[in-house]
Amino acid sequence: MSATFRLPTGGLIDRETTLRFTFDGRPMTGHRGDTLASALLANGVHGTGTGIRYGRPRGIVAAGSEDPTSLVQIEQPFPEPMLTATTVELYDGLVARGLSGQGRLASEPDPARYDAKHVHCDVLVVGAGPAGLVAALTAARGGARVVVVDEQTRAGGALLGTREYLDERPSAEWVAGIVAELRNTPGVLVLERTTAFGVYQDGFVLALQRRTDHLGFDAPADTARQRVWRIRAKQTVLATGAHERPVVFADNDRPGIMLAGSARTYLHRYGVLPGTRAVVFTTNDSAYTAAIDLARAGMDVAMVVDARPVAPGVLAARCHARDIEVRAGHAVTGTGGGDRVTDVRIAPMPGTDGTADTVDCDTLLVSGGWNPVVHLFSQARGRLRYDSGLGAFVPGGEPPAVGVAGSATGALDFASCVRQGRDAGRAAALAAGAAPAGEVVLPVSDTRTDAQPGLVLWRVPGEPAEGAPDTRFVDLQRDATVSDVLRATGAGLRSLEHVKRYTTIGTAHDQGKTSGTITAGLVAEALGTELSEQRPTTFRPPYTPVSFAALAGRDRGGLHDPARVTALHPWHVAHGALFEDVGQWKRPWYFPLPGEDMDAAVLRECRAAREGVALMDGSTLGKIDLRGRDAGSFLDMLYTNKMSALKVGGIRYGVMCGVDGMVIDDGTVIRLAEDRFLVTTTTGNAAMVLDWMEEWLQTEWPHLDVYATSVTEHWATIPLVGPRSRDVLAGLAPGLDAGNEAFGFMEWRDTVLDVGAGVPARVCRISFSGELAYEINVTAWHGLAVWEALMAVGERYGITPYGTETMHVLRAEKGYPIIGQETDATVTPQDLGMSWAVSKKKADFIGKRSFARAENNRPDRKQLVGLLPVDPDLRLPEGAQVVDTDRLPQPPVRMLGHVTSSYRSAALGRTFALAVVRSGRERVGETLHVPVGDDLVPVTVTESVFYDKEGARRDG
Amino acid sequence: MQLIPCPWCGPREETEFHYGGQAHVAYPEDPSALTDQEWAQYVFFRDNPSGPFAERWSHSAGCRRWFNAVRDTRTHDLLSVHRIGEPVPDLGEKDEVVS
Amino acid sequence: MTSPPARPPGAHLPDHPDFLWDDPEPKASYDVVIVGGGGHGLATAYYLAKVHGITNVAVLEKGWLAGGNMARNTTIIRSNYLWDESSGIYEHSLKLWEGLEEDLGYPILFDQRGVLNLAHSLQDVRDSVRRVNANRLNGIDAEWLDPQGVKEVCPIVDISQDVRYPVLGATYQPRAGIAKHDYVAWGYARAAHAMGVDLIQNCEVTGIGTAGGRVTAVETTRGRIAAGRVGLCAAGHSSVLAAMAGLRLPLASHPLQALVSELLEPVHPTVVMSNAVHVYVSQAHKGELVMGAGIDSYNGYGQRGSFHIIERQMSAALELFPVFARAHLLRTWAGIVDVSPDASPIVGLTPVEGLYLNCGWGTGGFKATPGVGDCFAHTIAHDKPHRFNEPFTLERFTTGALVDEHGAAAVAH
Amino acid sequence: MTADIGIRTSPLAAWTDRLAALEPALTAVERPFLTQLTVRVSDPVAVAGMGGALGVAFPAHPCTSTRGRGPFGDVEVLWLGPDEFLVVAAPDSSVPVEDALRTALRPARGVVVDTSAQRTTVALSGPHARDVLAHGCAVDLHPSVAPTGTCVQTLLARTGIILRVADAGSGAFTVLVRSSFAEYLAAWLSDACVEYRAALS
Repeated sequence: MSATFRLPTGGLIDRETTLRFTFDGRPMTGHRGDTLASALLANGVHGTGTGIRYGRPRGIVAAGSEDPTSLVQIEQPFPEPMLTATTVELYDGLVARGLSGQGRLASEPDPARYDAKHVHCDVLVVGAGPAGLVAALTAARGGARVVVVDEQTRAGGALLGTREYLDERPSAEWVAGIVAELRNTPGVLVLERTTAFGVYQDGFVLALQRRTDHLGFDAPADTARQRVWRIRAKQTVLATGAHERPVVFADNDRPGIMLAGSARTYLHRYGVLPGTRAVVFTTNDSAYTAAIDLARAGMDVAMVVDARPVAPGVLAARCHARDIEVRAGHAVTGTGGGDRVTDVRIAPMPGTDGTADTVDCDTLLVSGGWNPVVHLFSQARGRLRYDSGLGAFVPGGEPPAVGVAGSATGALDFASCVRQGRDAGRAAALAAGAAPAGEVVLPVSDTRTDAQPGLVLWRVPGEPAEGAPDTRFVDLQRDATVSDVLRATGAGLRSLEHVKRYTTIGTAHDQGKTSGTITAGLVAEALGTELSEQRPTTFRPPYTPVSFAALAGRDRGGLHDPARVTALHPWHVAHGALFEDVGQWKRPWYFPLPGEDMDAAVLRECRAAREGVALMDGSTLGKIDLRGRDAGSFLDMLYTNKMSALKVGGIRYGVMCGVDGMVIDDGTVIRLAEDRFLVTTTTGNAAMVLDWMEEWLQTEWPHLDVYATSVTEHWATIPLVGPRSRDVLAGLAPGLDAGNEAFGFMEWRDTVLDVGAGVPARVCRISFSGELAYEINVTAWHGLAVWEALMAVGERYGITPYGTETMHVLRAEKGYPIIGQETDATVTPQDLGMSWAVSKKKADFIGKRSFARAENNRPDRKQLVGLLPVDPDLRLPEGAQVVDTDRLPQPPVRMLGHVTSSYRSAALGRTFALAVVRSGRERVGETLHVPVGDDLVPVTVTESVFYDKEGARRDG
Repeated sequence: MQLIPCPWCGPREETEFHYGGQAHVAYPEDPSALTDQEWAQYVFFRDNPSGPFAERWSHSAGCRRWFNAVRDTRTHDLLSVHRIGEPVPDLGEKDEVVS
Repeated sequence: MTSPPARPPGAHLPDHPDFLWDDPEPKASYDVVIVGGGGHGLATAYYLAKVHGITNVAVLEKGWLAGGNMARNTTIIRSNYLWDESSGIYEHSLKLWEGLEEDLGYPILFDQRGVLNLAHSLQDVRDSVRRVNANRLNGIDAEWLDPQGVKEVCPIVDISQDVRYPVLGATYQPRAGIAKHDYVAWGYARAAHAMGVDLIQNCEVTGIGTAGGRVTAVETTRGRIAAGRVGLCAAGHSSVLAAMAGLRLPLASHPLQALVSELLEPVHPTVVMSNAVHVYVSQAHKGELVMGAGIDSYNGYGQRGSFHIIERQMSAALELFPVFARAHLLRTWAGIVDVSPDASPIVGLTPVEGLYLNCGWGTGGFKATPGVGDCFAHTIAHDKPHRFNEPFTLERFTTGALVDEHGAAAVAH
Repeated sequence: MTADIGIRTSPLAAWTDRLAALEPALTAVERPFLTQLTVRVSDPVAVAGMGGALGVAFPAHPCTSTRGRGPFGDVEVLWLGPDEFLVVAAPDSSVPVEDALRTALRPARGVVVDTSAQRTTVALSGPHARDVLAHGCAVDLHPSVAPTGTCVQTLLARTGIILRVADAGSGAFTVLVRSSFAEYLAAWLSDACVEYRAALS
């Protein structure tokens, strides 16, 4: 079908390129440079969907992102819900349909890339209209680093929708000249298709750049489709323009009813006429220009209806010259039509003489004045002021480092706008420390606006006929009418926020860009208050909708969160390990052999550790080098036991509590020298413990001579475990006497491992399994070689790598708790049965005072115990609750505690569990019950140590 | 996202910092001499004003130094920052500054 | 042009009544003054009037009614808390929710669509199973679902195991759900007003008068109002108000952000929460996705948070729900949550006679609205806590009898 | 005893080819096994003495670094905090450099800790090095703000880094990253280059 409403010439479109697209199943064409809306209008299509509540036809109202109704669903090339047709750039192959309220998400994953980029500048200018361009150029000539962002596909702002001449040249030439100079100035970045959508503190502005959408199917897959610019500006100039405000009247929602300025934009920017015969309804001068321009372009403009008692002389005369009737003192009181407006009813304003009339037309252009776009200004914590002359909220007090220029201030004439741009640009450059700006010669426009003030008119007077539905729509997207507003105030509501919530006005896709001020006006009118007393509802980010994916950027999939890996990780991967996430770390969970399930693998790994030799990757344990004269006494404050008494060469286990006395971490402390310790932490708490130390050292005890340095990743740590571990170590450390006499339990030695070359190592005799064990520490660079050497030497002993699950089983057999598994921030060392690790001698340590509180001394605290299911084959679920009844009563059931760990033990030949149970230690020997599914399973309470209670095995 | 002026590194993005709550809450000289109520005050109770608040931050992703700051909790604006050991600012005067 | 849908989205939403409440001048004196006209304050006034016959009550609101956290929350209702104490009050609340529409005679769109709490690590799984078992023994509906079970409840959750933090399962509470926050507040307000309670807006409390250790009045921007008893229900400003009576609270007020998308065809039939990746999502009645995240780290009364929290939330949301990629963020906002050391509330008596405290709900306040309204009204009426708020004293921070609901402790080993 | 180079593995050993493939958009090369010593000291005399021992004065200002040549060859000293520095020297020199620093430190309060394997170093240069960093690093790296020698600890996407401006004019940087995060860094850099590589191909 041919584009019947496209003029043969004019507009900023590329007529050489024909783009095919489909809307609501109908194939059409347009040109590069079109929006979907302009292409639809060129094809004579105004209607884009239906209203959400009443199903009435709705169409294109505006030409930009403020459009309240032209909601479309993109179907091809990839489904995207709810965009306004006015913001969709046309591309070949676009398939879209009109929406009736809800968008549709794709069911398949979005293949597009999204990214973000930081940019810093002295001056950020938002909006590349005349004021913004002058501001940017002024700042740039002053040597400032400038970023200009503009929502449109090209700079020019409001000039794109006019046929103004600046300095006797078409305005586009003036725009192009400035943009060229900006682009050629080092340190200046001009971003089109980029919407600043949020202003935050300290000059932080977020802007969304649409980089490939307009390329449609041709969008390169490796280019980020959208980019969030994270702009940090010393100064920000907001030249965000103004949105035209409609007037509310009966049946004001029919397709064919548009904002007058937008119609002018469609004419000049896209070479499109909005229809064949127009009526213009206005309360101010600006719509006259639209009438005249459209008439000049060949449209039949039947009438300008001006609600003001007197029409502006010059403009009215120019209308008359084009046979456009001007009827002042009148208003549109209603419209006729179905899918398209067919006629308008006009009537004199109250107190004005005149006659009611009906005028046929297919287009009704409306202007109720202009609202400065103050969204970003308000987000920047700028104060707003109601301007009763404009009927709009305008900037009323600039926050620090923010300037406003152009029609965003409420200025209506070109000369003021560009002057403000120059002033704001200069002030911003100076404030940012740039050199005083060179003078920018302000352009002079050929278009003069008459100075006749506009009339502030929220709605045309008159009420719907008795019993007839109200069709005076305030929020066209939410289908909320004047009656809805009045019902809200009638229900007792006084706050605009309440009215908004009662009526849902302003909560839709457009967030009330065209309806907000009108609603405030209607509420003030209804309550008999001044609008200046009303606080407008808060402008919140984003200014226009932003896709979730753009905000997520590249932090997706593998980059969603770093996976921390050890130096041995490649070996684990190559040997089929399954991994457990522990914090950000990837830890081998178990190493199944072909055909093994987890239970079989873990039983095998456990058996190797208890009967032969096994090794694991312990590199993720946190390691902190602690040095200084006061290191010992500092550790005495952090740990519950006395670390300063530890001898050089010795190792001690320690528990760490918060000030509330609850266990927060545990680990071993190695004394390397009088003034030097190496502290280990649990994997997940390494950063927390280092921070904890720094906090005390820096903020509480800065006089202490102690320095804490993280060396977690400097070391690879390999526990070598089992009765044959000594043999394996001997094969690798010929210089080390690893016998019990020479190298006792809880001691460490430095040695050199022979792995082809010599590798310095520190070996610690500690055991988290109860078996003879040596923890081998080498620099991470040597970790892999040492691990492989251990595997080679240990081969004849059946050396077996094991993962965290086996580690858990082995330690549980010995009753060793895992912080975060047996504990949950409500557990004290005493609860864990670790009073032996709590010093009675030390005057103080962190947490000690809390032990004296009433709650800590209750006899029925939960204590760590063992549980043996009476059925030795039954493995209790971890997290199961423990009760002291063999028949469950009606809830609530008294719970004694819960199962914290539960395993099948190769060494015990049965299942076993650890649990925290009220008065647990007193209950040893008792039979309690654990609800498992619908059963109550009997269990015997035991000590928490199940295996080798005498500790005989640790010496081999 | 706001900038926090590290007294050593200068203004950096908030994400580089760790918040430490109220500043100048000293660890008691002798906790064992305190009543349960007094100890609870130290452990759990902190000022929570709407307005200028002397608080602690750590430049955890930067120089790892703790420092003190006065921030207006109504606006989140940092009013001043102080290295550890520098004198405690008078919040009363600051209140007028921000009004 | 598309034809209008057979049943437009939101068509099933009820209309509001023609009358809600008056805007009276404050009287010189009330038996009870409730400070804070949010959900908790309004509910307390309602139950004071309805259950205890105390109607000479004023609810003072410094801004517009229910304009604080009540207007800003993500409306999740559940009772699947770990400890008996929390189970008690939240389940009491959930039971009241189940009859609330009828009770108030106001549609509140209470929708028991269930809540999934996802587990992403082995310790998450242990903690989740522990909570499910505790819930069941406390008479609260709770299930543990494996990943396939999660998929059956919410088909759009990505349960593939090769992602950064795979879904290992979830707890599921079928009776949990959502309600429409404004309607809840307005339902309480309307009913309280109908029973004679004065709802006074734009009335900020600037001081609390006491004499002989007993509360006597509140000073407000609209003058002094004498009060026999005063209940504080001003989430977000509890510390500031309590300080007026010389009370120091163990609270920190933090920004908490939330956001909403455009209206979308139904894709998300339940509520999904994931503490590990910090996101919670539901699809509201009209079709918008409503999401919240973790709190901002610092104290703040500014009702604004930092955008990186939103960005991280989006990254987390898309890991769980890849289909959300091209949904659009329409609006972000922030409330102020009063966070207590054990993540449990403080509800009860204070050292000042006649002054009662209801605060510290953190992010959990909305779901507790009917329950705490009932219990707090009881506390005020009898000068004695209801059994369900008895554990939530201020004294617990001295004795150490905390109710720690932080959930899983830090991951270790 | 000095360890043999042949049995060492650096954190990004497996990434050598993948990083090389980013050329010419980005030159990203791991500099493995460098000697890295964390120095904590605040006494100015000791600081001067340590600088003297290395033949390189320690940086006097926050967020800067120094480099020079002395008895231990090329040495860089990075400011990490008001009493914290990272001394970076050639591979296999940790023992003598540590000894020299410790000697120079005495009798002042402070420590020298070998942290050589705690981090690895990636050198970035090429036409898009600054662009690539700007995708994940919020610090302003414009030459006027971050001249050669600038050294900051900051975040790059979701990992902490030490970022040193090696040559502001040509846009060359060194990034030091915790070893466990090195693969994440490499993956992130590779992904950040996708668009620049496409533009150049």
